Amino acid sequence: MFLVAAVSLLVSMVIVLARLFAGPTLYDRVLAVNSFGTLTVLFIGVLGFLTGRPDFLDIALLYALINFVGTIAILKFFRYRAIGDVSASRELGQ
Amino acid sequence: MNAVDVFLEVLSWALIVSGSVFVIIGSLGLWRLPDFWARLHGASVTESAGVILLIWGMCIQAGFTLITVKLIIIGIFLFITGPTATHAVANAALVTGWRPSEAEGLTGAEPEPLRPENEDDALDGGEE
Amino acid sequence: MRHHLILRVITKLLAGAIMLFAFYVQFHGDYSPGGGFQAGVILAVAFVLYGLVFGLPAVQAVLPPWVVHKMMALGVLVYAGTGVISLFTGYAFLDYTALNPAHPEHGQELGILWVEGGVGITVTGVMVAIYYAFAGRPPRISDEEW
Amino acid sequence: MTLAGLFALWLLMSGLFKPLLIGFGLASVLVVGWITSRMDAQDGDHLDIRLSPLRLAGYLLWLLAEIARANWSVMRIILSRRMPVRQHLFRVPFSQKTDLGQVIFANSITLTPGTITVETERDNFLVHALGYDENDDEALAEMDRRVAQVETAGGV
Repeated sequence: MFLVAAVSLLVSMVIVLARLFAGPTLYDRVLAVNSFGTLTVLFIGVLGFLTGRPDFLDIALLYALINFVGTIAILKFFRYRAIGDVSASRELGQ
Repeated sequence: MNAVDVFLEVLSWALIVSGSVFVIIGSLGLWRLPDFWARLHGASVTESAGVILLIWGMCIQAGFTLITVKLIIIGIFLFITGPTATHAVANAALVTGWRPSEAEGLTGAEPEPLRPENEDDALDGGEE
Repeated sequence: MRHHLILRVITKLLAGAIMLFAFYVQFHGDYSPGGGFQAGVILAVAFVLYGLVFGLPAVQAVLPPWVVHKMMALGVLVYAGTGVISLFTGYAFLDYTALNPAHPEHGQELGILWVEGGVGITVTGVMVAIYYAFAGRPPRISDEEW
Repeated sequence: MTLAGLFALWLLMSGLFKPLLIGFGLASVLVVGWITSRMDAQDGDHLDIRLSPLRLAGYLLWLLAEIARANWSVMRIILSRRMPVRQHLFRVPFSQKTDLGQVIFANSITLTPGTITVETERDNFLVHALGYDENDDEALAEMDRRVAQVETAGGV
């Protein structure tokens, strides 16, 4: 059963990757990356059951988190070519 | 194995297999649909039906354990962030001035221009 | 706050839970995958998310850059300090037995806790510092600068 | 309130009830509460959660049924050979009072495949539909009403 899920998740990941490479626009790619992340989270969960070590779930949660923040960071970066603000203080650069 | 166990086993099978089907359909949608605005909805299928069904199926498999709790936490997290991320992508596309192609006989609504009060909004940057 | 209503509310809703998850990973290093490094990254991610949505000035007011600098140093100090304590008490560097010679296991547990704590603090500091450094760059760089 | 919720989350995740770990949990919850209060003070929009838990559960059940229905129709569009998409961008008014209520409505729209909240405005959401038909406005108004009912009036 989990094998079915794992295989179909892998197939979906390949399809999503195809969309990621095909584009054609930036937003298609971001959407594909985000979708790929969701699939990965599910895949980690299923893999935990397959290998009988479901304590991977913390990693799945971490991945979901990074995926979400990463998507927003990418969107912000490509809108402004920077993730900060103009008015940002640059104390750290000194 | 009593009747309840058999029922739960069958139920989790059904949930996981149908979840897998929806995951594939979602990514097929992401591949097949004609343009970006339509593809958003393909990804949305994976994010709603796929996630819900698979997580529920795994929960039933795990029974009343810590694993179920963590699966539910992951489920809730994806349930909240999935649509938020989709919205963020769509919104970013809209803000750059890209409008979805409308079906015949329909005119799309034009978004209100961003008002000055929005301009110190961090994500919108104050620089424009 | 109308334009980014959803992102702002969701960030508010999640920031606390993310930070709590970071501390959970930090303190459950012995029981599940995780430890100081992952915990530091997660804690930093909470601040990065807040900074992305509410802006760099806001996040720098919550966690001022000078605190971040001190965190980077403090973490290493805790880490190395744990080792040095064992040196001074006549054991090898980072030999946790030194922390409680009567009960070596207890000493080891305590030592790992301190070391993980040090790693967590440093990693949080470094990750947030990297974010501040990148976010502080002027936007719209020209193509030649790539 | 929030702190109690966070501590419950800690206990759920941890599943270990050793005094040391519970102590760490309490300390962590206090630190997190302190940082979030700093964040609240910084951006000035405190999130007030005014929802009735029971009605929220009922709403979520209804939403699940709605998601199932929407998935079915989107699946038909994706799998059919000609893909009868009928894209449309339209305004949906909302009637929720709190920010959180509005966000729940907006995310519910996005969560049901076939409709996506694209932009939030003062009184409306801009919604993009994949297979638009005239019943959609009605269905979204129904969802709007149900989310508004989840909110509890006034007070904290």
